[in-house]
Amino acid sequence: MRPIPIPEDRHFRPRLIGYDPQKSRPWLERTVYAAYVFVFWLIVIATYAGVPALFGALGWDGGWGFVLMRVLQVVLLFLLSAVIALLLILVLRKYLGKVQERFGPMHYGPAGGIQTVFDALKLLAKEDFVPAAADALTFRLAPAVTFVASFAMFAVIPFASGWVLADTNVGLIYLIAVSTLSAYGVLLGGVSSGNKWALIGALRAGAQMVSYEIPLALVFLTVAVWSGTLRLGGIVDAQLGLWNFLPLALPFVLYVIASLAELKHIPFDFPEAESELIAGYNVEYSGMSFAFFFLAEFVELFLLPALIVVFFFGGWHGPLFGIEPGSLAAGALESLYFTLKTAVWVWIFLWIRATLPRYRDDQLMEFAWKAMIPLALFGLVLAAYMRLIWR
Amino acid sequence: MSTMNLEPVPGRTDEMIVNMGPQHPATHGVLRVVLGLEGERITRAVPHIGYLHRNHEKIEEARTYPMVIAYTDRMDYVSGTQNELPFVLAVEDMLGVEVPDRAKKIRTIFFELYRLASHLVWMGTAMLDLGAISPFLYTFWDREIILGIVEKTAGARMLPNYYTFGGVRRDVHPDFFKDVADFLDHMERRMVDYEHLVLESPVVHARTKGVGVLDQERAVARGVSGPVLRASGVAYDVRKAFPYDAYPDVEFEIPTSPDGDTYARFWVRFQEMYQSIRILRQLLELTPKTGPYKGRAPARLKPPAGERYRAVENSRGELGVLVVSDGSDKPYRVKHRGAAFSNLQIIPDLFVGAKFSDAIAILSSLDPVFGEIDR
Amino acid sequence: MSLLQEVWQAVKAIGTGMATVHKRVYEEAPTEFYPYVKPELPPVSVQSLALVENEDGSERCIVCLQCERACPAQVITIERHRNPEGKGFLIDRFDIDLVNCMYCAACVEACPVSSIVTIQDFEMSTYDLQTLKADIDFLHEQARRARQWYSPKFGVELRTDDGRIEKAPPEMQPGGLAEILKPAEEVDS
Amino acid sequence: MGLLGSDERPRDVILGTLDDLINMARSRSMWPLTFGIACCAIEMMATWDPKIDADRFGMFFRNTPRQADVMIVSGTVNKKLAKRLRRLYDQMAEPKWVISMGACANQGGPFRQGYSVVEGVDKIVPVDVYIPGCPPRPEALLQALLLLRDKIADRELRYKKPREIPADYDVMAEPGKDGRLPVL
Repeated sequence: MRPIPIPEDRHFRPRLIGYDPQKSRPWLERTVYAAYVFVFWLIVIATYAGVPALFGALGWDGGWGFVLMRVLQVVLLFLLSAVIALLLILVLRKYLGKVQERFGPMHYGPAGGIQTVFDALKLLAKEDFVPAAADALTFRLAPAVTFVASFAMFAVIPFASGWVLADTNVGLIYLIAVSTLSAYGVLLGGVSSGNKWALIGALRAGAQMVSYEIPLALVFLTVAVWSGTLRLGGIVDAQLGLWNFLPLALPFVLYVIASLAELKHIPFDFPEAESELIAGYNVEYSGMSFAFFFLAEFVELFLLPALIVVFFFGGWHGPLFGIEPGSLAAGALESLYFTLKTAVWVWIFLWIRATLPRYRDDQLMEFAWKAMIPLALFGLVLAAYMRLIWR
Repeated sequence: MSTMNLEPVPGRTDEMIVNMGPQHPATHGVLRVVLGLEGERITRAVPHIGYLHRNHEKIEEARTYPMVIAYTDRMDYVSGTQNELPFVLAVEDMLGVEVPDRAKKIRTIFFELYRLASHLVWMGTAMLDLGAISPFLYTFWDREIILGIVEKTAGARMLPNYYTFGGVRRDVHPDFFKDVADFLDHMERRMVDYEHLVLESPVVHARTKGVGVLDQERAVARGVSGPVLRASGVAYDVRKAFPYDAYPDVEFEIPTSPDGDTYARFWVRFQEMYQSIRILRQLLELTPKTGPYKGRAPARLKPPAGERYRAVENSRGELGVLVVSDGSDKPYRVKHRGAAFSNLQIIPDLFVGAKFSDAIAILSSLDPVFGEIDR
Repeated sequence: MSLLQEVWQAVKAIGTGMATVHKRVYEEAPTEFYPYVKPELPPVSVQSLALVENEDGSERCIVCLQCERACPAQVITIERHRNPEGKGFLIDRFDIDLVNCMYCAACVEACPVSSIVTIQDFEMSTYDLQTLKADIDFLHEQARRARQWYSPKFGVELRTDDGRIEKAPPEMQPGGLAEILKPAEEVDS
Repeated sequence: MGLLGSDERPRDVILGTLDDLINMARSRSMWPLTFGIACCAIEMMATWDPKIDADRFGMFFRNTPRQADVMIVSGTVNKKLAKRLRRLYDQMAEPKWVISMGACANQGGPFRQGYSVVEGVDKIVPVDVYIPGCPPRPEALLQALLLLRDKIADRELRYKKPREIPADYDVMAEPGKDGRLPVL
């Protein structure tokens, strides 16, 4: 009786590459997130403290030197938005994985930490396609418009006391103007694609914009009335004793709902409505153009929670442990507080995204016109009276 | 106007003809619906089928009787063994095969397990169509448990080719009854979560209540069956009307709803899942642990010439089969009556006048499966 | 009042839904880590087909053509000739077209000597379809590599480490419950 | 052959490394197209469920062909569907890959004798990886996706002209009068 030889494997087997993949390691994941946040923090410090200090030391803080400084700061902020997008996409996928009893990206890089970098590189190298039916110039321009509109909001966001690019006294009005622009990018992209689904998505975006922008502006007005200033730094400073979300509870709730709509975020993601319009306004976009829409979406997912923190949760305020306000250390600490408060709100938005289905588009409009606008007006009047009585 | 192709109406500029499918995330396969859209409102709708036509009935005429069972599996591919049963019952009737009691009960357990699996897939995909991501993943994990139980006994996950003339192909795995009991405990816990995520969600209420109302008369006239019919208030269920296998031995109710809207169809499917759990609990008590699993079928399967129609209530409604025999070992004709096919006929009725988003919700509440529709 | 109640109900329902979703963060994920950990499939699982030889290396198949006749997808091709020394037949060709096979295990049901069996090797993806046109050597190789297989006649069989073939314990067999429960019944009576 | 290896053309150190990086990124970020056809589509969805979770490898579905990298042909393709399938493939942006899932897509499977079924999707689009099975397990699909990953990462000739694509229009129903595919 001869022993039966076990033959060589004739099948193809995938390579087992990956970084000790057989269990989830929460500490490693947290380290990855912390590393991203640390890079984010460093860039913020470099932008708002490092670059001005450098230029001040060189004596270049006037004329063209000032312009150069601002350019450098904007470049750093662009880097910052890339870090934000890479981190938030990773966190979104990991968090969705967690609540769905699975893992999300975990094999490429430590705990899947560089998955989104691979995604970005791939999109960079993918064919960027302009359909024959599209209006080429507008089609190319639309992602840039969307991205620039959300990126321009960085100008007035105060990361710490005095850490803001343009500490203008019309910050709120600037925000209203700029945040509306991102819907224009969506409109342009959808209409110029030459695709019916994209057209429907663009029309939905337009209809959605005219309904939620009004309560949003009314809430801005309420905050301005309550704080007595249009400057974002002033709004934060006015909250030293009491964070605004308590006295302005009603505008706060309305603001959260309206920012969900502005983000095109579930339950109001009608322009993109994956299961209805295939991909909505970006149905014809591929490669880098699509990546810019993606980038804009996730930069907004950072900026709108950041505005919630600025308006209602005391911005950068937090215990300073005796550090002298205005110093570099205080600024660094304050910007960290700001980042962490924003992170909580980003998490709440992601949580909503993981749970809720989508409303119908006319239901948002009905809600906005019939409930949100009257309530926002009521909140405005109430805030004005409260200010008259208490301040 | 031709019924097949939607031509733009001359002089009408406010209507846009949109082609939904065959590749569209919400069409559950390869349905194509040509829609006339006036803004968001649907003015005309023409469904096109046939993108998955693979000549089931013709191929089955060229196969012997046992071979046909393997092909019937591939029709309603979400409900697995449920498709095999009407054909098996019809041929058993023609041959006069005696089926042991235990075999009947095992068959019914599998039947109800697949009903749960199918409704879970429906729930996940319907919620995905409405925009919620998480329920899809939860339901697919529960379905994996069912498929694991099935695979342990039947040898395949989705299309097991398990029923045979006179019973089932092989006896159950020793862990089978314990696995099913464990799964039912698990499922009862999960149903509470699904109630929270689906039936009680205000967003689902807003999207589905009063949307796509199918009244009782039209439901009967269009020949729909299954949960879609019962959601319109007609208490017709083949399991009660023409009982087969072990259904006479178990107690269960037929949930009906008078509303006929999309939410009612959601609700009825939910209640059916509770009834399936109830039936399975009873069957676990009733089924003997050991015993015969297969009756004595003749070695050469040549039913006498004649014809036979048998129907079962599968996850989508009345699934029937007409077998015509000419006395040879191959069927002369096999005609399937698919529930999903009949249910799909109400698409133009319900779509016209609805919003485009509503159309997605209506389509997901019909739960079509294109293997069975196109055959 | 009723409007306020409605709003409260909606807020409560959304909160309950969000809590339901968040609860999962604390539960253990059932993920299997497939390419790093191979799933343990039940022994009756039909993932591929194989042709088992006897322990001494002789052919188990008697070339009766039952499997070829039973196959619904008609993927089995067998050619044979009469054994010149002794009775029975010898195999000239035994091909299974695993590309078109529908994995219904009808051939396994039909086999009178349990030569053709189902195995659990599902990792058959390939860059080239020709690797899936299984000839008799391929089918033998599949069987030699397999640790367990199933056929209705002999039930689940295991290959031990020293190359012998033995019947699996009743816990793995379909219908093994009868054997497991029998001693208990005897104790009762 | 020394430092340069046995390649036909000498490898550029900088561009070669960049190519490696891009191929690595492409292989690790394959987004399939949501295109379920038949039975295999259910198992395709199950590949993303908690038990298998192909998202671990950075793969998730994109609904529009423009943004997808991999087309998983999951089911029987008949002559009515063939031209739509081809059109979807043409709509995908380069680079793109195709996985043929299941017996029907590979060669028609149990339905290959039917009058309407295309015997093998490789008559319409170029296929990179084939999966046998009816339907294949989710693990088998994941294996095929990982084989495709290895294939992309290993591609020796980094830049080459678009692949020659066999377009067997005979298998599709009725091309137009000019011999080209009808536009939907």
